[in-house]
Amino acid sequence: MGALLQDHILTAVVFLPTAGAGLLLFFPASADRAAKWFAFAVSVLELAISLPLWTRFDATSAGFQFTEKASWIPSIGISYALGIDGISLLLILLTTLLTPVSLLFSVSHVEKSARAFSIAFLVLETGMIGSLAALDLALFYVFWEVMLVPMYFIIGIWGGARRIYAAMKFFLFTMAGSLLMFLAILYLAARHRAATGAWSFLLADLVRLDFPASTQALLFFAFALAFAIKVPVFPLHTWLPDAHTEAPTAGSIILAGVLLKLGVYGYLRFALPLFPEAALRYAPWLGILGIIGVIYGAMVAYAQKDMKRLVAYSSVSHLGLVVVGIGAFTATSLSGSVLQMVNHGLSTGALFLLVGVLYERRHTREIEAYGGIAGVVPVTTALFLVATLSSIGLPGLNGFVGEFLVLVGTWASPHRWWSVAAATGVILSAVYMLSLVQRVFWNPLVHEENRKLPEIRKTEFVAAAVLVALMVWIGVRPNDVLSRLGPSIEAVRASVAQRTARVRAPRAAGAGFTPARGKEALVTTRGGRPQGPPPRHDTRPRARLPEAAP
Amino acid sequence: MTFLQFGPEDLAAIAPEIVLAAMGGVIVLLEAFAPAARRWFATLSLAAIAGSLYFLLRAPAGPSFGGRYDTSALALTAGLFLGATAAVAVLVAKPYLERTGEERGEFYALLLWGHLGVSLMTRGLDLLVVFIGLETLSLSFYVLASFFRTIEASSEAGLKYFLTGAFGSAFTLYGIVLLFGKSGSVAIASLAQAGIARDPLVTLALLLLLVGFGFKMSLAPFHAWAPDVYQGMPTPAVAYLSVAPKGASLLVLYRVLTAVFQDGMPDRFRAGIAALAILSMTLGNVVALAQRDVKRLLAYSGIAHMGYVTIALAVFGSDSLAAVIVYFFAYLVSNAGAFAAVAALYRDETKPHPIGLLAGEGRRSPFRAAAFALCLFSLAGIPATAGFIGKFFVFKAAIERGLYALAVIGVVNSLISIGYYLKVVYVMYMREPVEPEGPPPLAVADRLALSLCAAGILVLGIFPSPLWTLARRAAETLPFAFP
Amino acid sequence: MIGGIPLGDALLASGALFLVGLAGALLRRSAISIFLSIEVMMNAANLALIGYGSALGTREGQIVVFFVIAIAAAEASVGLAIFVALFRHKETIDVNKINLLKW
Amino acid sequence: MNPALPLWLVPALPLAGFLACGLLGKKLGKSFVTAAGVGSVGLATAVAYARLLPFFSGDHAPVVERIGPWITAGGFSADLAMRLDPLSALMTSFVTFVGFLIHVYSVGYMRHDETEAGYARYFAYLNLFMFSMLTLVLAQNFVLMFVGWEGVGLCSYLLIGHYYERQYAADAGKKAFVVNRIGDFGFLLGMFGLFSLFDSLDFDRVFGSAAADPAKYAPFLTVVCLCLFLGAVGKSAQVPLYVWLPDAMAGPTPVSALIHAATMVTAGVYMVARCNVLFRLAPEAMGVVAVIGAITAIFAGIIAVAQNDIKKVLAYSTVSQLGYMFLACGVGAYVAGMFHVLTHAFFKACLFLGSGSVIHAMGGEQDMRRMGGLKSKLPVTYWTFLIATLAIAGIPPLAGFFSKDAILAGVFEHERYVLWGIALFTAGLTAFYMFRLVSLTFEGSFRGTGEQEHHLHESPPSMTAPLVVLAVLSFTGGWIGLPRVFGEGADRFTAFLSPILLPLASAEEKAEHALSNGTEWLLMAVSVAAAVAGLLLARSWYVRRSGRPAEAIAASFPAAYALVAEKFRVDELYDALVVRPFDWLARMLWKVVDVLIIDGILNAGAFLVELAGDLLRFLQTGNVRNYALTLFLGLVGLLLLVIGFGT
Repeated sequence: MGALLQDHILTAVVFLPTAGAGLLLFFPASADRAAKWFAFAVSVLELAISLPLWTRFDATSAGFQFTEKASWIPSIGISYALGIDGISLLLILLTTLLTPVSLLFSVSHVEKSARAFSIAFLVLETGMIGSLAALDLALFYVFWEVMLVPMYFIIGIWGGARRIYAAMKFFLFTMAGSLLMFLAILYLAARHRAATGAWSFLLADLVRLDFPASTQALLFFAFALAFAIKVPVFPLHTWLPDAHTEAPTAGSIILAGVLLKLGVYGYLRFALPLFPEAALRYAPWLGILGIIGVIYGAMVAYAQKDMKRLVAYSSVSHLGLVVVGIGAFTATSLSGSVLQMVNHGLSTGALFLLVGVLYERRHTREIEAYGGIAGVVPVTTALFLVATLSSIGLPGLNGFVGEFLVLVGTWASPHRWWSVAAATGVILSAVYMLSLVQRVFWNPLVHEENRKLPEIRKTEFVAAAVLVALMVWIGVRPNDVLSRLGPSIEAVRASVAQRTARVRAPRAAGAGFTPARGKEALVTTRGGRPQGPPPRHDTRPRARLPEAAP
Repeated sequence: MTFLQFGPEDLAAIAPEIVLAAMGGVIVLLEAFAPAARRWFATLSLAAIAGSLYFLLRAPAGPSFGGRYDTSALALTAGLFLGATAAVAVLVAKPYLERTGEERGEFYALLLWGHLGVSLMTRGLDLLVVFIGLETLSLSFYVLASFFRTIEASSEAGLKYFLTGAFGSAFTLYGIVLLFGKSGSVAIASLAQAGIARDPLVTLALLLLLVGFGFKMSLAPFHAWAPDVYQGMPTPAVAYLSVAPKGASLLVLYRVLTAVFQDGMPDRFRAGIAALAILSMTLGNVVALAQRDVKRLLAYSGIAHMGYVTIALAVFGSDSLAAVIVYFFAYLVSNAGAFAAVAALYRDETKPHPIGLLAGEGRRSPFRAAAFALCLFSLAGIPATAGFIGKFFVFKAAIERGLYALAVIGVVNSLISIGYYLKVVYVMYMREPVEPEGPPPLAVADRLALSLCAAGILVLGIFPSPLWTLARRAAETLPFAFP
Repeated sequence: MIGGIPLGDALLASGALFLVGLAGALLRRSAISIFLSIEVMMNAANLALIGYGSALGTREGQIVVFFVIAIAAAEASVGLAIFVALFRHKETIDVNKINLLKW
Repeated sequence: MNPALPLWLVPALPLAGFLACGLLGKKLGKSFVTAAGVGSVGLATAVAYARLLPFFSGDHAPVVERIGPWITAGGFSADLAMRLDPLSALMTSFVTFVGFLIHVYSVGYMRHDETEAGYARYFAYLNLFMFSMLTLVLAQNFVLMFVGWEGVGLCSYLLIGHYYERQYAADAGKKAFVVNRIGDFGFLLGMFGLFSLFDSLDFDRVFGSAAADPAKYAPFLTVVCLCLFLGAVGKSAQVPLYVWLPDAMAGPTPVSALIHAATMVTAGVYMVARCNVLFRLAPEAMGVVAVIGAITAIFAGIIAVAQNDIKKVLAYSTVSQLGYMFLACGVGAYVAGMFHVLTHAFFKACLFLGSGSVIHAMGGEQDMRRMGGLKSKLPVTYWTFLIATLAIAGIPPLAGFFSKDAILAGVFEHERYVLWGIALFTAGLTAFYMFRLVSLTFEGSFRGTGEQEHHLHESPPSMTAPLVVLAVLSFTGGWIGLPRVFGEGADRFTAFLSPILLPLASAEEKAEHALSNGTEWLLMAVSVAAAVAGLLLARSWYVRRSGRPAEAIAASFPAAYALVAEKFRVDELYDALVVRPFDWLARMLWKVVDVLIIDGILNAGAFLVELAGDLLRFLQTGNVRNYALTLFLGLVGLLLLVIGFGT
């Protein structure tokens, strides 16, 4: 058994929740409380068995680890291939962490058919982890879509007033994106067959394919659309505020904490390596959309009157920054983006959780219904404050590290002005988050009913405190995380670099850059649009290229 | 002149159908002389279906009746498909008829005979046999459609099905005749003649067949009968009619077209089929959005699905035939399951089946609702369900053949379809019950049927490999001169 | 050749017959006449079968015809039964008046 | 150096205090909070001086203590490392000391009128501030400095909003943070620029390589320095970002003394001085610094004249004095600037604490028009306040005189005569409004209500003691930096601090041309004259003629007076130019772009599909003849398609 777990730890991590859900089916529908606690126990066990991934992860290797491979539909080369690198490791752990947190919160707040809720949640966890661990595109797609169904139910059954609309919107948006990706995957496999005579959906095989620019562009768009909707990138973001706002607290935590990240993850894991030239040709658009997201999301968030909606739009802003980092595509900005995904998961997760705490007591999300409650619920206030500070990137907390790395990394890319534009988010985030804090916790206490607002419960407190602790930890010791990230990031860049080498090489040489500059140039000259860095950029002294790929 | 030769191996080959015919007769006689035996009819029918499958498995390899009757892996696979459908229909029928107080032997008998007809269609290598099968099926189901004599809607369904059906058969027949005229024989194999494909009359004949069998598939624009008939017909019969004959018809088309188009399907013809596919997908899905009656909704969903699977006919090739087979198995578990759920969820058969009536079933009758939802998700093609696998192989075939436009239209359509599938789910799970009196108590047979379908959906959805291998083996029995 | 009638003429006649039946089926309003028109279409097919059969010198044609006639008879019986059943409800078999199931 | 007492202990101790007060304070009560809050800072001070004294006496060689790597990603890396050099030593010395005094003072000030929770919160934040400030000054690289930089901003935000249930306090706190964030935006960009230039944000590497090869970097440094300076402008409340500081007075008075007078607001000056190498390579940037400083100095000075809230006057005076410091840095007189930072810390802290003691005595009253004649009631407060006032006014031989004189001399020395004139005028102005304040508050007769008068009392020793100490320092603090005219080596301060002015490899910097003694004497005389003039004018107007001349002037130029009294309506301006447009745009983006356009398009698409369905379903007429017809038409269409295809 132990040995088995050793070899198939990923399989165990992926399917343990579903197994738990299966057991839940045998619970009597009346045993709600038991079901909730059981689900929580399962998710904690899940967290426990996922920790070895962190401890046994070899931070020095760039390759995929804990890999497993078995053929699934051999005749057409679909295989059950799992494996993780630093990027997926972080997001998987984020998932296994946020799930128990959400379930712990729900223990005291989900009444209506809690058994079904728990089942949906555990299945959802399998879907998320599966798509983070899958190395076969067909397998990935299956997990990717499987996530939708439980989330649809979670929003639609346990959600707020406009939950039906929100659930439908969520489902259709995501589906709309992924269907074209589905065709693109089939096309890739077909091309692989045409090229090698053998079917395969393995990422490792498909990355070897080469396409003419136009084809590559189409395929890239098919993938990018799916991921952009999930992220979400402006202007495809409008499903998010509705879904996040109407979902039950636990659902919002997972939505913001994990589901959004899958968009970025998919882009990093699949779109980039598969279509490097197209990806880098259109990277500028990505960056610009990201910047729009940062500013637009922040401003719209500022205009909100509903706490959850505000936090939801703040996600648009934060993910925008992540996208900028991806678009800039320097090692630093990429590390920053991935770290920022984790940070956003923690901070926004905590924010949604605490908003949920208030909501469960007053049953309104209207900001106006609160105000001046800091004295009534000091602990909640303190936790909310920390989460806010983390979310606006206060140094010493996790948010800052990610934000800073993204920006400094972007600055090192040829798209220097992105970094300037995106840095305005530093100001804007303070504007909307602090005004939220002020309007909810500070200011005169006008609504008498708030005087008797009950303080946060133990379960809720534990759930939130865990997140806060992690915020501090990552803020103080970011290298624990970054060290596991580095090689994987470099691997992504390296794969892109060597696959686009022939496009770049002549230009880099011809332009007579220093080797370092050449590598920098990689970021833009790819895709045939030679866009040398600005002149002062060239004369810029560079002892060594910070982003040099090994 | 080898038409009437008849030997023991021929008897063994036809034994499966004989069993069905005989059991139908037995049931009718029992109905007439020993009505007390009624409660055994369902069991007897299942036995007959099992028996015919048994004989089908035992059937000697190699052509029988001088190569006019198929015993190949293809026939076997088709037999499995049909048998499973019939079994589900019978399981659903028992409690259904008990509830409606119409448990009469004719129903089972006609079901078995219809089943017999369909299997003749799938096994006939001779257009006459196919036509006879087609008519046997039609005649039985004309009657089944108007089974509820007391309900006007039922009789009307019967009339409509009868008139349109007869109309369609006329086209089919004329097509057969023309082919006979060109090939000199009604044996499908005899169509495999050089140059025959370019004969305009043959093209006309093929189009006539396309119309006739497209009608049976309820493929737009030959679909108009389906919604009305499904609505008026007893639900268990629909569960069969909406699945089995469609598969059989497409199989027949495949047989004929493979024989005629020795060196690939000409583009003009492919264009025609593609047009049917697009029309069927789009019309079916768009109109389904506007339906208020579950059975009509499923009828339009069926029309749309025939559109998807017709893509595979347009692709035309061994792999795409395999894809068709996989698709139909998936469609069997999903669609028959859906109708089984409908049968189990509605109490009053004299009224229509508005979706709104399902409100709150998610909590009131969790098992049925869950099974129904699963079927719907499968029909919508959500991964890890059989429906996804079906779509997967069809679209894969299309992409391989380079029919990208068809594939894109297909996925856009499946996006639209989610609209109405989710509408049903939402009514069941996210609305409070409207009428105090819930659905009828859940019968064992219903539970069994639903569990089988649900299990089928998940198993096929997660472990499709064996089915695909089987389908490949079956498909290879058709003489494709090209990949 | 059917007793001196060339195949072409036979086919022509059959085609004409088919179209006549088709027209009837599309234009008549009484279920019975529609069904009769359909029978005409089938008989057109029979005519063509005979023609082809004799032209090709095979008996298959005629054999098929027998089956078709039998099937047509069966259809007629079923059809008439259905008409009666419906007539009990509506006192008419004018298909324009039979549209309970629609949309 | 003393390995037993690592530098990181200095910020770590207040951090511990913060955790203790924050987590346990509410439970364990006020005495625990007092012990933990004040004790931790006291310890920190002790540790700091244990390190500082040997350093002062030693050779002032910079000490860098690396704790370990902090952020390492891609090509970027930043360490956790502390730096002890003359500059940070200077800052640490008075931050810890003044900070400690103010903690002591706070005990007396906050103890009574605060709940357990509020008291604990207050000290927790105050300790957190000490931690951040010490991190800021001791940091060895820009990133770590930024940690402190934003940390102090946070604490200022929290402490301004200490009375969070008062709308204006909450507003002021938010305003402070947001405006500071605008500055931090610049700071960040500056850091990015530096990193792309030097591939490091470590002070030694950045300044070292800059000094080593100025020609190479000079072209890019102007922009970088301006970005950094934007950060300083925000943090040190310079024009145009000074608006938050006056509002910050909403916080408890000790906070104003510590954060908004003595320490945090000087962080900007410290940062500029820290980066002097870079600034010296960017003359344009330095020009900007000088001009902004001068403008701020006089602008805030003028506003201060017309304020009646005792703390507001001090606030604007702080802004003005900070402008002075930047002026000094701008003209290259970094040492003078830092000198003024030091002395200003003493007397401005003293002034604020004094005003706190007054407000305490007046039961929260802050309007000087309701005070007067407190001299007799609050003797200690009065005398300490007076000393501090003389110091800020620049009356020799008090601290302020020397630092201010050093600045004026520096400006004159670099031939920036206009700026010098402005500075001189500001000096006089300072003396004037400060003595206006003293006169209105302490001289004359009491103008408050009866029961206010009844409550008047001198503050407890825990409050007066710090006052006395600070008064002494305001008196003597300047003697460490006597001008050269008092003999060679008299200016020990310059000698101590000069190592921070790294020599630049390129000779482009012109050598220190010293002023002749005569000129220097003259300058002193002039500045003293200006100060005395302002002083006398104020006394004659407000003591002898109890403010009538002022009223007369106000009456004769109502518009001008109103403008000044209303602080030139800058807040209103910003509100109209920035805040309201921002609100409008935000709402617009939400309601129009998000809801109307994007969702509108999507919903319209969905609606059209549904509509199509609703229309098409009527094709299903229910009449079987139409079904047959469609079947036939389908056949025809198929025929046409198949036959027509290709042809």
